[in-house]
Amino acid sequence: MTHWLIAPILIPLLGGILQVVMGYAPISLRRTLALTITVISLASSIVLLVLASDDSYRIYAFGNWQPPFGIVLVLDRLAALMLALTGILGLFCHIYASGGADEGNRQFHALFLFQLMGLNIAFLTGDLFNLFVAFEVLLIASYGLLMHGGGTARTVPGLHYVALNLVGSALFLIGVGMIYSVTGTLNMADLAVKIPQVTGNNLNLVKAGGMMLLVVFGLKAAILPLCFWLPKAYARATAPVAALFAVMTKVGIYAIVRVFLLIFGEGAGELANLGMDWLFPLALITLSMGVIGALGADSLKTLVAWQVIISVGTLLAPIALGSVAGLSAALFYLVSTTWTVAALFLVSELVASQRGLAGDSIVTAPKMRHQTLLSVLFFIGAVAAAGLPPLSGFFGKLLILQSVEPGVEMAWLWGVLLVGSFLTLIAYSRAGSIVFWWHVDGHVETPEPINNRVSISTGILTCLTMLIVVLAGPVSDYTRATAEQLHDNRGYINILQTPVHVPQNPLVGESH
Amino acid sequence: MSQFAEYAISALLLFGGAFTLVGAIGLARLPDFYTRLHGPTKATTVGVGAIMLSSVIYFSSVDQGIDFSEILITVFLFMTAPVSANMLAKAAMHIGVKTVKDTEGNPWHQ
Amino acid sequence: MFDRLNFPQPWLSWVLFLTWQILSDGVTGGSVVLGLILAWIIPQLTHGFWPERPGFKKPWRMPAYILRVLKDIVIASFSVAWLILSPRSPRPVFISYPLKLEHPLAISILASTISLTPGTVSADISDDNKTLLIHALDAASDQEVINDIYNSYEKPLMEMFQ
Amino acid sequence: MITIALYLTIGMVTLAALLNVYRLIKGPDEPDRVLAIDTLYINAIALIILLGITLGTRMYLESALLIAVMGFVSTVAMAKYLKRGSVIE
Amino acid sequence: MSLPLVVLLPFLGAIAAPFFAQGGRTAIAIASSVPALVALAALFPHWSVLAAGGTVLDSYEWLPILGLSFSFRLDGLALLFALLILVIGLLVIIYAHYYLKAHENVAKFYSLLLCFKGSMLGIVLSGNLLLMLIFWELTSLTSFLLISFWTHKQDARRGARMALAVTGGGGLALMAGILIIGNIVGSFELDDVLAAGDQIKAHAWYPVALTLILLGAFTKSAQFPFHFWLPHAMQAPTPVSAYLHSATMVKAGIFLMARLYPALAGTEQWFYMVSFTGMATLLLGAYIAMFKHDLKGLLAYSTVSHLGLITLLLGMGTQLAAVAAIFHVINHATFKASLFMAAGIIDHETGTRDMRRINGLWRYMPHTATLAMVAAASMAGVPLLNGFLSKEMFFAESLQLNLTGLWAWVPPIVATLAGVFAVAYSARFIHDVFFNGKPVDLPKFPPHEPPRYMKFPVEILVFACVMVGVFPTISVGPLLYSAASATLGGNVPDYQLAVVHGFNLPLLMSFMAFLGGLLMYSQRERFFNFHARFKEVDGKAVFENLVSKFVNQANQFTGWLENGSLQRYAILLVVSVIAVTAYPLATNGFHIGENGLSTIDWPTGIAACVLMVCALATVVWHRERFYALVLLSVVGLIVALTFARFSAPDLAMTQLSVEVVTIVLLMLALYYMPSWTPMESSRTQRIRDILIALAVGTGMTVITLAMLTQPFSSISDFFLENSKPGGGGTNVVNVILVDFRGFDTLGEITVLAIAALGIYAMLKNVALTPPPGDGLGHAWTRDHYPLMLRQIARPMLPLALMVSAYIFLRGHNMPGGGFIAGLITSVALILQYIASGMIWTQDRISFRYHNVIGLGLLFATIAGAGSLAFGYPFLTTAFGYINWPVVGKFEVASALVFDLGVYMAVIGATLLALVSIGRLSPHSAIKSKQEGV
Amino acid sequence: MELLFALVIGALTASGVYLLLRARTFPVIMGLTLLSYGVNLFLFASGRLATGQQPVIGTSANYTDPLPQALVLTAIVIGFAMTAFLVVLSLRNLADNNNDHVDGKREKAPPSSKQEREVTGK
Ligand code: NA
Ligand code: NA
Repeated sequence: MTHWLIAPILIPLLGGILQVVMGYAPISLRRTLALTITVISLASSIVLLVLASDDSYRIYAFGNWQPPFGIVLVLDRLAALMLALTGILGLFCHIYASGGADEGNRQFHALFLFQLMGLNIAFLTGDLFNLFVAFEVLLIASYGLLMHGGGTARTVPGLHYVALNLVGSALFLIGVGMIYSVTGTLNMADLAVKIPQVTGNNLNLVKAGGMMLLVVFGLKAAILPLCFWLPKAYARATAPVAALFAVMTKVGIYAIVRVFLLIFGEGAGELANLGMDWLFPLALITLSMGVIGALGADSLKTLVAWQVIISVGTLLAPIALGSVAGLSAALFYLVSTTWTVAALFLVSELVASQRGLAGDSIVTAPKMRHQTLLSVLFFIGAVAAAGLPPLSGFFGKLLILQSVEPGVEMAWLWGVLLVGSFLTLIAYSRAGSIVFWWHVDGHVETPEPINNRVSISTGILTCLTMLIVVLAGPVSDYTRATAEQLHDNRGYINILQTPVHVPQNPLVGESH
Repeated sequence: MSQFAEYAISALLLFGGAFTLVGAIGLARLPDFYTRLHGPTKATTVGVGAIMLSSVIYFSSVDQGIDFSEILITVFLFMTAPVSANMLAKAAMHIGVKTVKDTEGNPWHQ
Repeated sequence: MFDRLNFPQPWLSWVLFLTWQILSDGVTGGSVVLGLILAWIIPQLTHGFWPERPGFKKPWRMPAYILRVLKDIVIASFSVAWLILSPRSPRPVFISYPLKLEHPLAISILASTISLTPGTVSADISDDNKTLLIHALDAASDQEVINDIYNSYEKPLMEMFQ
Repeated sequence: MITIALYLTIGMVTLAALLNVYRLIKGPDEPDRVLAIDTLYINAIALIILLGITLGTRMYLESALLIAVMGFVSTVAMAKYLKRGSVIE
Repeated sequence: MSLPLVVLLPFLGAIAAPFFAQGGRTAIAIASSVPALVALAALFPHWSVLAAGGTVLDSYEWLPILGLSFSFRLDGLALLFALLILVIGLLVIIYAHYYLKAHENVAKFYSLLLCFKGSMLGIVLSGNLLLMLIFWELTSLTSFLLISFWTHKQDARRGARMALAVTGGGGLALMAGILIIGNIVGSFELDDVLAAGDQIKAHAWYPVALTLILLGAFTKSAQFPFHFWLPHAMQAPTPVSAYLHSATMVKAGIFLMARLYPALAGTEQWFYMVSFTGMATLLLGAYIAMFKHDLKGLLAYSTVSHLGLITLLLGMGTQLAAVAAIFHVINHATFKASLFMAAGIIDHETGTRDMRRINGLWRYMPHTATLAMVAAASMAGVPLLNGFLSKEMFFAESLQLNLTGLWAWVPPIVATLAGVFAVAYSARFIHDVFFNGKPVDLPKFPPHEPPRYMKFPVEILVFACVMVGVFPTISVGPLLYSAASATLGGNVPDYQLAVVHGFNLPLLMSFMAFLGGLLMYSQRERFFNFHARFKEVDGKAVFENLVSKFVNQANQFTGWLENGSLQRYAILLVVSVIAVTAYPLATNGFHIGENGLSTIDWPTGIAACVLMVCALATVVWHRERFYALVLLSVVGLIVALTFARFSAPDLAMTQLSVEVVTIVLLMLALYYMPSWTPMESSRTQRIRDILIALAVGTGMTVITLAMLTQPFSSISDFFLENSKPGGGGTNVVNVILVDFRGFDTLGEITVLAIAALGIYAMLKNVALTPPPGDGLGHAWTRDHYPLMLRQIARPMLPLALMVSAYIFLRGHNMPGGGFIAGLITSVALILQYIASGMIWTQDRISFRYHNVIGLGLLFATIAGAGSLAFGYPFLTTAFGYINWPVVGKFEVASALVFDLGVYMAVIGATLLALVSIGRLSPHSAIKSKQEGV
Repeated sequence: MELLFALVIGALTASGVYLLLRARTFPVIMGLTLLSYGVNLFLFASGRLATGQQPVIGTSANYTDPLPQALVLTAIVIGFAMTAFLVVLSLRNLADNNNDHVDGKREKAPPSSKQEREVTGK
């Protein structure tokens, strides 16, 4: 058992604790420490990525209790991919934030690190209830981050976000309760073993429980009709926070992939492919709604927030169809879209910072400073987001289109995705040309100069899309192997057989 | 269990139950807030105290050891009940709840 | 916080020690040791929260007082029960009781006693701690109640505290 | 005998609780309601103790202790809210 | 390696160009020429292979899963287009050097131009259809940026967006088509696709694929009905128009059709779709060109028309027609590029492009006029110029179509008619600009010849027109043959490139077109008047209106759905749950499991009834907030009793303590809020909500009933067995919390900690005005801290700490534990705050709650991490029994340290949260100001 | 007993959902609290109902399932943290927007009490 598995959790946890305790230390010191922690955490995620690429499953049994009894972390390709994705995203968001957005309250870095911790737990855990706990950790941190910074605009969306997620948590618990009440276990591998054996009236109980989980994950992923909390909440959050949130919907998608493929996958007997017939049409409707929202957006951040929803629909449609190729394509797209959307949030914030009262609204305003840099970054982001070549979004969409087997689903997916891309293109070109090209005479703002941390982190995050293009081969190989690994859940189930030490204690004294 | 213990327990239980009930009847029946305040502060507290005592005796007579934890709770209740009553009376005076007509004297103006 | 190795509030330590023994599963070596530790450490932590000294002059009179109050409580209960259950409607009265006690703790104890005993509830204490407002459930006259309280409770308390 | 007494007592306490709820709903003023819930807390202590005797276990004693503490604090807080609005100030 | 180099060099040049900008305009122009020169040099050695009918292939793996490779392929067709792109590109650079004004962003211009050039080369040299698609869309993007180069012009921005929408959208169709082709063939490699023509054409999906691919081609090549974007793209600087909109980008669609000719052409569908589209475009473009007063507008529509001509030729499906098409690609590129450049010169020198103002320029710039006139003559199809040759071939082919009956007349008539228009607008270009009286009101007057070398590119191109026109075989013969061979897959028909093929029907058609055209031009006023009857539609405005309409409707639709109401979102969520679970639950019905029902004892029954009544009462009286709060706390109390009743002492205690803290918290908040909620929802709304609530309630009842009555076994036997021997405690729930599932607990206290930190942060600098009195009109009472309460609060703290210690220490073996202990301590401290106030209490607390939280988390983490030192996983507990004199045997367990962490975290978090709210109260605020706290 | 328990959970969730759908923060918070009571009881019930079988080794002959109890304990704590956050967020909302609506409306502040309502005749 390698202790590396716990690194991406423990490191941010300790870093967060340190931040809590040193609340009154100078901000530069806290910044440096927090960034160091993020870097180390990312490094550990990379180690896990390397470890996972040998196609084996690694488990970490907390408290030395053998699964299914104790909580285990399970490292497979998917988990490692999500960790690395989040780690990289987190690092650049964090650097951006350290350019000044972290000021205002002393809790920012603690919340940020706890957020990373929650995300990392969610990706690693092999226990259904622990997944709930992970969700709560990342949610509560996200609430805090969402409310970070001044202004009154984010309160109402924040309220909606929190309240709905509270309902979501309640549903999660009900779902877990229903599943536990039939199977008597919480370990995901064990559930994968027990669910196919469910019979009779219990089937409906598990089915309803599973569907409830799907709704919960759907809420996190922002599937229609559960997506309306997102645009305003994201659009009004501080940029690095909104950028980090780009991965939050992906947690919902991750959970759907993890839980439904493993537990309600093809081998789940009567419960096989539970909910997927709901998911596919919903994904397409989500995609369409996202496009309509993007088209009607009145500010850059709102546009990007709807882009988040577009990508959710785009991701879930092939996942719902259940093929290895589709899943692989979705994972490829997921990497691309997460970073791209995050970068666009950062760019939008920079634009807003240069335009005074006009902010990031899609209206004409006097010329802004740093026009060239910002417009280039926005252009790159928009091209990647709209799925135009030569950037990574294009490859993701191409892979998704190609993954569908001929049939009715193909017609729908192709139609919606292509028309959606076309309208997204119009939305971005409209927004970009109004904001960057169309100037009215007037007072040119003289904002604070953009500092290096901010511009460099935005620049790199934006250009990661190019890196994906260059490494398209290896990345797609990895996602392909991930999809294959996910589709054969025997490997995951085998973790139950991992010879963990006998449940005993290093220091057991006499037992009474 | 000794016969005496059994009698004592039963008696205490019935006493306690009866007083708890009387306190509640008072709360339900008495005409204004201030009169209702009397029931719980005294009768109910005493009633619960008796039930606690019966519990002490019960467990002492079935188990080997003696455990007075219930007494602690009772003491606590006796200590706090007047304070609760005081606070509630102050709140009632603040709000100016109605008193029965033939009440002599007046609550203070808060 | 642990600037002293002594017991800042010895009587509190005693109470705590005894409480611990009651809570513990029988008095054992372990419970005594732990009780001592807690009896020392907790007052250290909390003595700031109890700034006034209790001001007992004759604390040994307390048990007798408590016993008397207990007796009164039981009797009081019966009379209140009777009042509650009887069809006659009670004649409540608000009484302003002139306090002679000065120590806040003593006043509190008196007020509590009044609340626990026959037909009276301490409704309020005046801002200057000179007057106690008592609500009597069924009283013939103010003065009777005042005298009764003074003789039964305030006087013994004054002896204890002054 | 104890069993019968126990059942009778439980019955009386339950009835008492019902009467408290009656007062709680009837009011008419907020202090009445708080008084009712305060009494309900004390009844709950009695019920817990009686449950313990019925089951022959002391496992629930601490729950009773907690109800006493929490009931008190809750009553005090509510009373303070009624007269000061601000519970902690 | 040379082929990828050819494509990539311009991109490298684009990156490098801005660095040369400092060296001045000449430096950057020279630097920008380098890639093309190198590319030409790199292509030259391959000629021998191509001339022999071979192909050159250079392939690297890229995204094998997708079938995308970095593969480049050079054959005759590719070479022809590559040469056009490179050579005309070079000329455009020279031209642009003189064209652009000093203040303009030259670096950006050349960078974009080079990017475009690279993309264009990519299209023609791609050996993989997906790779080609990438470059295809890149040309859309780069041309978008080039058209909008003058971003301050509204027309430029709009034209660019329209061009992007049309060509980018077409690209998406092309993408779909290519994917289908790849699906049919099983490969995207061009070699494979070209070899699989029969397979493709026989496939059921061929019509779909063909339609999609043609959509791509037609949009790019401005074919009817997608032609409208091209004239508006003329808002670009003229070098861009000359390059993109005559020679290269618009030819990409043509190239695509030629490229895939072996794979797709030769079917009826191809014939009808391509030739009719071409015909329509040919006529329409030629007709409109006639009436354009804008020089570039005329050229643009003429381009549309010529693109239609080439498309028509390709659509005819005969081999000779294909050859003619390719020949005309060359010819059109040369004369149209030179014409655009000439138009740019005129614009440059006169300051306008309006032919109604530009007259008689022959007097002012004879040299330019000569060049323009030759090129225009070529456009009109005057003999001895290259335009004539391919047009003759076109006329000839139009006569060869095997259409039945009267239909056979259509192509030649259309061709001749188009020829008439072509002659007419060419005549107009010559006569109306260089003769026709005197200039009217020119912004720059008098115009004169442009700088010497600005004319150089035009000269070259015009020279080429003449050379090809006079010596077709020598000048373009081999290249054309090679390209035609590549297009047709090696089956090149016999054809002759002669200046005159004798007197035949095509020549007659040319003659008629010539006469007709001149006649038409001479009668132009009538035609203008006729045309003026039709209202001119501004495509940009239409497009712009369409987009704004779309945007507005999308905005309204979104706003209507996303109306900012939590009620709406919550209903959606709840109804979703009902929807997805209704079916499984309905199947189950009111199901009672095998275990059946157990009897109800009536105290429990009554308690349950009270709970339900109070829950419903909370709903009924929710508008009187305090009352509802009291009812709510009754519910909480009975829930706690329920836990106790059903064997969960730990839960009962936790529920009780949490409940109180929650109620206090709610009251703290309620202080600032209205104490009363007005009736806001309508009757319908309430009925709807009641129905939803009932559905949820029924569902939960059914689920619970089914669940509770089903037999069950769980992993918990393991916990019961191992709790004592493995976890060292007899309270299994506690052992689960601190050991078996200690990680959950760590997460849980982290949540608590974060919540408190978040609350603290959220309330910093928040100003809330508390009401001066309760809602009933009473001012608040004076006494903040009543005497009796203060007196009882004093002993409560030590006693509560004692009880906490007790609950804490026994937790591992008996109901209790760090969490409950923490809450007891917290509640005792809260009592101090209530009784004695913020300031008094805070003065006596010498630590920051932040630090308590931090330490708590740290303890828990360290307790967990301790085992790492012994090689055991995180959170592995250790315990042992120690026998000391006097004290006796007692247990030491690392889990206790963990629980201590929990204890501290709970205290810190609870108090930080409550105190943060308490701090808002004006009393503490004023006091803390006075006392400097 | 099972039916009774089921009805209790049904009543709690139904009340919770109804309040969740109200237009102001405070009822919503109360609704969520009621909902979480129902959910906690439900999760607790997934280990089935048992009388006097508290999972403390040595205090009983049989033990009820301890795991759901541990889960509910975690859920209670997390629920508390979340509720507290929501409460404070609604305070912040009150401070920022000067009303406690969550239904997207922003009309004039409502009468804050019964009495005021009576006075203004609303
Ligand atoms: Na003219
Ligand atoms: Na209020």
